[in-house]
Formats: sequence, C-alpha cells, structure tokens
Amino acid sequence: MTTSLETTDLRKAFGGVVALDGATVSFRHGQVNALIGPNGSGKTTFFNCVTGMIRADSGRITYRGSDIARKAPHAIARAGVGRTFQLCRVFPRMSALDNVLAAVRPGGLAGGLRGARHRAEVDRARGWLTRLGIEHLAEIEARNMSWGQQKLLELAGVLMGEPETVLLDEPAGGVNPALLDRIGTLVRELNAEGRTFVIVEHNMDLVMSISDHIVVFDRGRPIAEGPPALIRTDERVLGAYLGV
Amino acid sequence: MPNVSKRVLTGVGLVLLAAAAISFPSLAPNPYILSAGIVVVNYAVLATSWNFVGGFTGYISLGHGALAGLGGYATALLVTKAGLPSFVALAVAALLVAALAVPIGLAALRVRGASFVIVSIALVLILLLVFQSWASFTGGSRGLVVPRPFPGLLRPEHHRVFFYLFSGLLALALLAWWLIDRSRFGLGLKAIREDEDKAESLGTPTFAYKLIVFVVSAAFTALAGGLYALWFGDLDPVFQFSILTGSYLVLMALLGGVRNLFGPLAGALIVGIALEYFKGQFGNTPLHLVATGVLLGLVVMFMPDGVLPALGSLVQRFRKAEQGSIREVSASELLAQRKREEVRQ
Amino acid sequence: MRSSLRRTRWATALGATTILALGACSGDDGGSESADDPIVVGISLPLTGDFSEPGKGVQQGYQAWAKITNDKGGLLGRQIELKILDDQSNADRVVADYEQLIGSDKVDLVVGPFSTRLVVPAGRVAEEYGMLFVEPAGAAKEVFQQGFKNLFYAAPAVANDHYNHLAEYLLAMPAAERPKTAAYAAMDDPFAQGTAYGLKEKLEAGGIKTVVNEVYPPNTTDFGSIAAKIAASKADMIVGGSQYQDGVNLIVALQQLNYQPKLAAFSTAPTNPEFAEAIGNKTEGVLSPTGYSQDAPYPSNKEFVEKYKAAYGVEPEEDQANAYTTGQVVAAAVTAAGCAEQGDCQKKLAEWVHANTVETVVGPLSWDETGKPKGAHMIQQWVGGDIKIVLPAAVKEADFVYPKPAW
Amino acid sequence: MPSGALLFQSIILGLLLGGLYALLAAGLTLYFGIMRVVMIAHSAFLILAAYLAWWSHARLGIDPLLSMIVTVPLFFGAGVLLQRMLLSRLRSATLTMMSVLLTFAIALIVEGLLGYAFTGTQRRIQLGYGSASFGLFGARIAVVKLIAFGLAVISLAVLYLLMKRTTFGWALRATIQHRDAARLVGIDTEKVAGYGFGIGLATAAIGGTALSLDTTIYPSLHWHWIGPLMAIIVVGGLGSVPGAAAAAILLGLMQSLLQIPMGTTWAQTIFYLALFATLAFRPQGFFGGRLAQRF
Repeated sequence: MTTSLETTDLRKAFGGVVALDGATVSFRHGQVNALIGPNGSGKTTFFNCVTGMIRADSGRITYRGSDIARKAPHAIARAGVGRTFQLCRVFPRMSALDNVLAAVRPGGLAGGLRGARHRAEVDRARGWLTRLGIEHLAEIEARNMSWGQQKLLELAGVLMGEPETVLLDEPAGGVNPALLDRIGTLVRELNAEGRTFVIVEHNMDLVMSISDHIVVFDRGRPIAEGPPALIRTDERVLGAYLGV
Repeated sequence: MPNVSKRVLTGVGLVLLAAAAISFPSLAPNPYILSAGIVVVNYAVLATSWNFVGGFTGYISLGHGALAGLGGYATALLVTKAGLPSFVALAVAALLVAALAVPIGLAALRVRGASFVIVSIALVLILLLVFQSWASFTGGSRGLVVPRPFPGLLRPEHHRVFFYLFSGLLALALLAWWLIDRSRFGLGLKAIREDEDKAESLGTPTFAYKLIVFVVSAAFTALAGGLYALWFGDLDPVFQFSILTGSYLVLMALLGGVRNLFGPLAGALIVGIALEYFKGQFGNTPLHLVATGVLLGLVVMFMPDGVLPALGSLVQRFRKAEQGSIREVSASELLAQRKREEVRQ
Repeated sequence: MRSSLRRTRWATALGATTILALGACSGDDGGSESADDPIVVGISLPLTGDFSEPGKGVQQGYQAWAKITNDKGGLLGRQIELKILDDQSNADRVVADYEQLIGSDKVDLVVGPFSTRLVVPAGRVAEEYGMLFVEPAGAAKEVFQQGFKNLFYAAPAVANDHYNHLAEYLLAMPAAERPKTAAYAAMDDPFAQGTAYGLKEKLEAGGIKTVVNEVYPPNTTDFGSIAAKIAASKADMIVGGSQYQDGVNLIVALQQLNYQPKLAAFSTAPTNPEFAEAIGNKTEGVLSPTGYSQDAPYPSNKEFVEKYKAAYGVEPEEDQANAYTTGQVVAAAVTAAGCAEQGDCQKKLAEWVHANTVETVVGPLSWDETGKPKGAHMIQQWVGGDIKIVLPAAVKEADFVYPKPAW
Repeated sequence: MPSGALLFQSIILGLLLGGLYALLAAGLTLYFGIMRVVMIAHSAFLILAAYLAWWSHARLGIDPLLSMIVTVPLFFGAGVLLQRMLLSRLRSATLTMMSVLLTFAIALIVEGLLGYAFTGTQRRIQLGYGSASFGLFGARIAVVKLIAFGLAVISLAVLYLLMKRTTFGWALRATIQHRDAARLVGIDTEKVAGYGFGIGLATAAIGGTALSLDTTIYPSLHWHWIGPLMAIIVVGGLGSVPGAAAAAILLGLMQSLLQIPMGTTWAQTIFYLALFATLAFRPQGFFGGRLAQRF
C-alpha cells in the first residue's frame, strides 16, 4: 500500500484565521480517499495548498515521495495531480470541446504552434465528453450550459490531462440524484482503471458508498481516519459535526 | 464543421482586405488622403499588435504607445548612430525591443492584473523622462531626424511606398495572430483570459505563456513604431511616448472586438475616422478629449466585447431568445461563483 | 460561429467606406486661379493642448494681418482668406494638417505654426512640396540645420542671439562691478534653452563662472528644489530660459528662499502683461529680451499697433507681432513676385525673400541661406513699474539698472 | 559636494512634498483596497479641485482654502456616485482591467472639460502670502508649502482616526481585508465601498486645494501626477494606507535629494525605478499590504 499524497504538519493562516493547524495526512495510492469535515474545517484550503494554489506557511507536502511544497500549480498538475474546484470552474466563453482541449500540454514551442484542434487530441477529448455523456454539447459555450453539465465538463477537462491522482472538491455539490449516481459510478470505474481519488464531500451517502479510506478534518487538522465502517461509528466525528 | 467555414471566411476577408489595400493608393485623389490612409493602417497594425496581449490573455496594456515609440527611436538611432541600412535597423530595433520586453514582462506579469496596468503606464512615463533627459543620445526635446530610406522619392511617391509597407506589416501581424489563435498555445492563452487559476491547475504554465505573447506583441508594436519613424521622419519624446496613443489602441481593439482577428482593424478604421470627425466637429476646443473619453466609457460599460460582436449577439438574441435567457442565468451564476471563490483564496 | 461572417463583411465594408469617405471629402476644391478669387493662406496652429496659449496669440496676429491687408485692398487685388487648422499641439497632427492644406485644400500659400517642436516637421512637409514657409516661432538653431531652402524665421534673431546685447553690455563693464558667477535654469525646450545657453556661452567665454546649470521638463510645477540649488550657490546673476508660467514659478520659488541676485534675466515671461501681478509686483530690475516693442519707431508698427488696438482693444504682444511680421514677409514676396499659387511661383517667392530685406513691425529683416535672420533682440527691463527698452543704447527708453533692487 | 545648508533645505522641501504625496496616494490606495480598482482619474479630480480653488479665488476672491467647504462634500458625493453608478456595474471577473479603462475615460473627460472651461492656459493662484517664508536653522520654509503640508497631515490623521476608531472605519477595514467575510458578519459592503470611494475622492479635493496654493495648474497636469502616485501605492503595498504614506514620504524625500546631483528630470525616475524594483523583488510591497500578492 504506497502513499499517494502526503502532508506533514501543514499550517496556513489568513490574517488571524487559522485554516490549517498542523495537518499531517497521508492518502493511499490507487484508492478512493475521502476528506470530510464540517464547514470551515480547512478542507478546501488543504486542496489549495497541495495543488500549489496558495502557499502554506509551513509544513511538508510530498506526492509519491517527492517534495512538491514549493512547486507551481502547473508543475504539480504535470506531476499527475488534477483537481476540480468547489464551485466548479470552467472557461465560460469557450466551447465544451475547447474546455477539454485546454488541458492538452503542448510539447515545447513547436507543439505549441500546432493546431489546437489536432485530430488525435480532438478524438481523445470527444472520447471524454462521450464518456461523461455531454458529447452533444461539444460546440456549445460552457457559460450556456446547466450547472450539472458544467460540473461534468470540468471533470472531463481534468481527466483530459490524464492525472494519476484526481482531487474532487464537492463533486456532489448542487447536482440532482440521477447525476449523483453517475458521478459515483464514474469515480469507481476510473478508480478501477488505476486512478487515485481524493474527494472532499458533504454528501455522506456518496462518501460512504464510494470511498475506501476516509480522513475527517476539524479545525484545520485530522481528528480521525479509517474505512467508512469505522468512521460511521466514531463519536469524535459525530462530535465534530454536531458541535458537541 | 463550423470552424472550417470560419477559416474560409477569414480567408475571404483577407483577400478582400488585400484588394482594398492594393487599390487604395490609386483611388486616393491626393497625397493627403494617402497619408491619412497610412495613419489609419498604422493604427490598425498597432491595435492588432496590442491585441496579442489584450485579446488572448485579457491583460490590458496602456503602454503600447511607449513600445511603439521605443521601436521608432531604436530604428532612428540605429540608422543615425550605427549607420545601419533603414530596414535592417528596423528589424534589429524590433529584436531589441522584444528583448527589453522580457524584463518588463518579468516585473509586470508575475503578479495579476493591476500591477500590469500600472507598469504599462509607468513604462510610458519613464521612457518619456529618459528620452527627454538623455538629450546627448536621443536628441531630447530638440527632436531626432530620421533619414529617409528612399531619398530620391517625391513625397506622394514616398507615401505610396509606405502605404504598401504598412499594409504588408498589417498582413504579417494578422497572419501571426491568426496562427496563434488556432494553436494550442493560443488555446492556453484564451484559457488564461477566461480563468487564470483554472488554466494553471490544468497544467498551463501561465506565466511563461503571458511572457511569450507579451514579447511577441512588443516586437510587432516596435515594427509598427519603427516603420512609422522611417515614414514620418521626425521624432520627439513628447509625441512618441504618450499615454493617449496607448489608450487609442485599447479603444480601437475593444471597440472592434478583441476576440476576433479583424476586430482591432475594424476598430482602427472606426476610431481613426472618429478622431478626424471629432477634430473637425469640436474645432479648437479640447472637447475631442471628452468625446474620446465618452466613447471609451460607453464601450467599457455596455459593449466590452466590441461593437461588431455586440451587434452579432443582438441579432442572435432575437433569433434564439430561449438560449439568451439561459445565458443570463449562467452568467450571473458565474459572477456569484467568482465572488465566493475569492473568499477561499 | 456564423457571426464571424458578419464580422468579416463588416470589416471589409468599413474598409471600403473609408476609402470612399476619404476620397469624397477631398473633392475638387483646387480652384483655378483668377483675379477675383481670394488668396487662401493655410496655417496649422496649436489652438488646444499644451501650446494653445501662445498658439492663440499667433492666431490673432495672423487674423490682424489678414484684416489690415484686406482693408487696404488685399494682395495683387485679391482678398486674403485664412484657413486655420488646430494641430492640438501634436506633431503628427501638424504634419497631417499641412498635408491637407497643401494636398487636399490646395491653398495658395502656407505659413508656419507655433513652437519649435512643431516647426521642424511642418517645415519638412512644406519643403518637400516646394512651398515657401515663413514661420513666426521656430527660433531654435536646430530649425536651421535641416537644410530647408524655403524656410524663413520672421523675427529679428534666433533664440541663441536673444541676449547678445546684454552679453556685450556685461562684458564691457569694469571687472570689479561685473557679476562673477551666474546661475542658469532653462526649460527643456529648444527655444527656451537656446536663449539661456546663447548667453551662457558668451558669458563663460567672458570669464563669468557658471555655478548652477539646471534643465527642467516643461511639465515642472514645483521649482522648490531648483530654487534651493540656485539660492545655495549665491550666484551674482540668474538667467531663466523660461516661457511664461515656469518663469513666474521659478521667481516666486526664489523669492520664497529670499535669494537676491544682482541681475535677473528671464526669456518671454517678464514681457507678459500678467507678469507683474503674478510675482506680486516685485518686478523692479527684471530683464527680458524681446524681439518686439509696441513703441518701436518702425512705420508699419505704428499702423499695426493702432489698428490692432482698434480691433482687439489691447496692445499686441510679441506672439501677435511675430505672426503679423510673418504675414508682412509673405506679402512683400507676393507683391514682388506678382504671383501667389502652388508650383513654380513658390520658388520665385523663396528666391525673392533670400535676396531682399523686408521692412516689418520688428524692423528690417534679412536672412542667411538657411533662413536664419541676421539681427539681435532688444533687452527690456522693469524700471519704475513699467517694462522699458534699456539695450541697445541706440533705442533705449531708460537706463540699465544694475545691480537690481531686491525682490 | 552640496553644502549642508542645501542638503537641509532639500530635506525640508522633500518632507513638505512627501506629505502632499502621502495624502494623494492614500486616496488612490484606498480605492484599490476597497474594490481592486486602479483609479486613474484620481489625479484628474485632484486637478479639478485645484481649478475650483483657483477659480473661487480668482473669480470670487475667496481664499482658496475656503473652497474646500464646497469641494470636499461635492467630491465625496461624486465618489459615492462613481462607485455605485459605474464601477459596481462592471463584471467582477474583469473588474480590475475594465475599471482602469473606465477611470481612464473619466480622466480624459475631466481633462477635456477643464480645458473647455478654463482653456489650456497655465493658472496659478496669486496669494498675498504667496512668496512669504520664514527661516528655520538656515533653511527657508514657504508659508504656502507649510499650509499644504499641514492640510495633508491633518487629513491623514483624520483618515487614520476614522479607520481605526469608528465603526465605519472598522467596516471599511473589514471590507478591504476580506470582502465576503465582512458580508458574512452583516456589513453592507456595497454601501461601505461607496462611502470608501467618497472618502478617497474627498482626499483628492483636499489635496487639489493644497496643490493649488503653490503650483501652476493646467488641464493635462494630472498625467504628471498619476505616475508617481501609482508607483507610491505599489511600493507601499497595494491597499495599505500606512504603507502608501510611508512610501510617499520616503520617495518624496529621495526625489528632492536626488535633484541636487541628478537634476529635476532624472530625479523623477526614482519613482519608476522603485516601482520596477518592488514588482521584481517584492510584489506585495515594502510596507505590508498582502493584497498585492494576488493583484
């Protein structure tokens, strides 16, 4: 059981507000990991730190053994860590297809000048759109899509980058039950194909149904971890949620 | 496949433009009209060059006037001091300005938006100071005379030649813009314009991208400025390094529409004529400034995508009302998202 | 995607329309010459922007010239019609304007704009279209280094010679009384710098030491630091290469630092009617070179001052006079050559001006081959609350006051 | 080597100038803190206020300082309107960029109208005490310069107290630090932002009056001011009022001292050199102000 993403004593404060208070976490490679906890427990800050979006005040961040704490976000993405955003972010004035193609990394200057709609990539992109069931929207601008469609599109974009590890920030946020199931099964499938997942989610049914390993955050640090069965019965977790 | 037809139409547009450009000198009834035409085409080149940064990345530069002035002075000095042939000097000057754009970009692009604008304005002001003060080298306020590349030509002929040179440069700039527009690099740049963090998280090295395109833009701007210097013949810091020039470029590109190839060109035609009109209209009062300001304000407030796209979407709204309504919703959603997103970063 | 079609058409359509628009607006206003249609004189002036103030003065001078000449029956029996465009104090504009005047409006004559910075580009257009170009404002030496054949500066002297009389006077003084040190502050402008540096060269050659030499950009509004340097140097004399407001500011800043030189000379500023009030009426002894005096004895000047006062209610200043002089020079050439239209006529006009001396409101003018006038400026000084000519002795209205009383 | 007297005189002048810079920059950095807006028109309003002061003195014969009774409230209102009517309507995604263009347009309009109303002629208030001064350890201090400095210091002090001691100030600082957090604790950030803009513009009214006492004014003068001011707020750390004030004094002093060896024109470049150095080596500014990291 190798570790995928690992942090040691991660700290981050905004002004006076402490968001991460010495978080030491390790996620398992090849598994579906979940990161849960009440609002403001520092989950999203954690994501932003490990993906380089914001710089932690102190602490180590390693991915598969190599230190990524000082790396730029794009470098971390290229190292194989893809992420979605809590309130999903797509490129509003670009077509769905371009949204996905934007994740293609041009090989050097020559590659950069290659046509964006290179046959092979377009096929791959359409492949992902098809797999997420939004192929018919390929030429529609993202801003003209529904919320759910935008979430799927964002995921398609991330997957286009062929990340080995995918960080999902509230994939179930504001989507209808039908879509919820689809996302659930999709995650399992992709995991079966060898992708590691780290999921921040409030929907307990989803978390319990899809994750192998759960880490519970409270006040910027983990208070419990283990398989769903264990977490379900952990009163510290209940305490954290119910504020007892 | 719609974007095939788009390419075809772009091609058609270019052909028609070429035809217009080639026939203009012979249509122009007198040298003045020809020179006025040169000014407009020069604006078109500058606006298109500006649009490499403004259009692709959404970073607004008010300092491109200075880059043009720099190109002009560099060309002039290479001719007068280093004794290079005019057009060799022009090329070298463009390279020099491009090189200078690297450190400027390093300072301006590392952090987001506001700093870039501030640097772009500061660039104009500091260059003005330097070129004024360093009179021993630049001629300072006494001005710098640029030797004519074609001493033999009479003025009208001279205009004709330069009209073609400017048109050629315009074609070159349009071609380069079109190439980037359809490339992976261009897609990455547009992603930056749409959402820089998101682009970064997808693995786009946004800083490098912004820097490269800024340098390209600077090079083309310098070419336009240098060519202008060769045509105009007299350089003076106060006229070469003016924020107003920069703002005209922004107005042109914005008005025409920064997202499409011909936007800045169209903008240059509209604004070029508008400026003449204002001047005639408001005679010897500075109201032409007010008019320019009002125009810029209106564009920013009501059609940030430019007139042509605005007209386009207007028609479309009539055609598909229901899609229009969806747009409203998701647009406001996006807005809300961005606001909430800020909290977390 | 379809909208790109619209855009494309738009762009090209626009292209076409401009061509037509531009084409149309040129029209055929060339006009064939005949005895009764007016002589159109094309002028571009900075009526807005940074040079607008003097620009307006020059405009009045030209208008006065046209009016006075027309009242006397015009030139060659034809009325004079001025076509004045605003160049917005911008060199690109000034060139476009003369392109339009010569190429599109087909004016018969052109005369110069204001400010050295605009004269050179404008002069180049005129030169390349072979037009006579008499100008009222290009006083810096650079103007005459361009190799223009048709350009003439219609004033007694170029900037560098403005202080010649003062230089002679000072260097003629006995070594004991003569000022020993001088401070110079000049606006970064060819004309203003020219005046100060013309004097500087001569005085340095004469052994008067330069202790401060400051150049400030035209947009300078805070003269505290410059004044501080001058005050600290305790220079015997201060020379300001000023235009108007900068001169006033510098003087006020010097007064604030309580600096009391033996001699203070400023270009242009002290001749301005508002000057005295502007520096709190502490004007006594301030010097200024001038190319023009309302009381100058030249015949045409009396007429000019009278009729100008009648028309505008005020006495003409140097700007107006220079413009009027420009008109006089052109008029003389036209009358002598007997023609006023584009083409060969212009050559004749230029040749005549090169070869002759013209009687003007600033006295008889003649030029060297570069179009540089061969004269010097008078030196005026504030004496008893009024500005009077003190040098050269031949035309003096009052005695030179030295050392200058405290301000 | 400049004499001690000259150095001392230059330091005095530098401080007096720096004080004025501080007041003007405070307004500019305030806007940025509140809305991430680079307010290009700030210096245009500055010149407008100076013209109003000049006009009330030249035409109505009132002491220019009294013109503030009208201009300060007037500008405050204008600031509120500007924020509520125009800036708050821009798409937040492109706010920073578009607001620059919008305020640039406003600057052009103000300049144009000034030129239309008062012509391009350079104006200067002629005060009885215009050239009055008094000695201080061998240096001379001009009365008008001292008045201008006093105005700056007083209004900065007021601004400071306003922000530190009042509930509105608390709301304003909250809005600057974390707009949405502020909204969560029940602050009407829109309203606060509006008033914040009003205050910013009010400082322009005071600064303009101070400016008019001792310098020439002309419509296009604002370009001469906006550059140094922008440099100051970046060096001070975008959005940080104390930072701006500190940077202003420092740079004002340096400019004044550098004029001794370098001359007026070169001395002005210090602002831009400081600007570039700051962005290259310490984008968040040298006096705090963490906002700049992301803007």
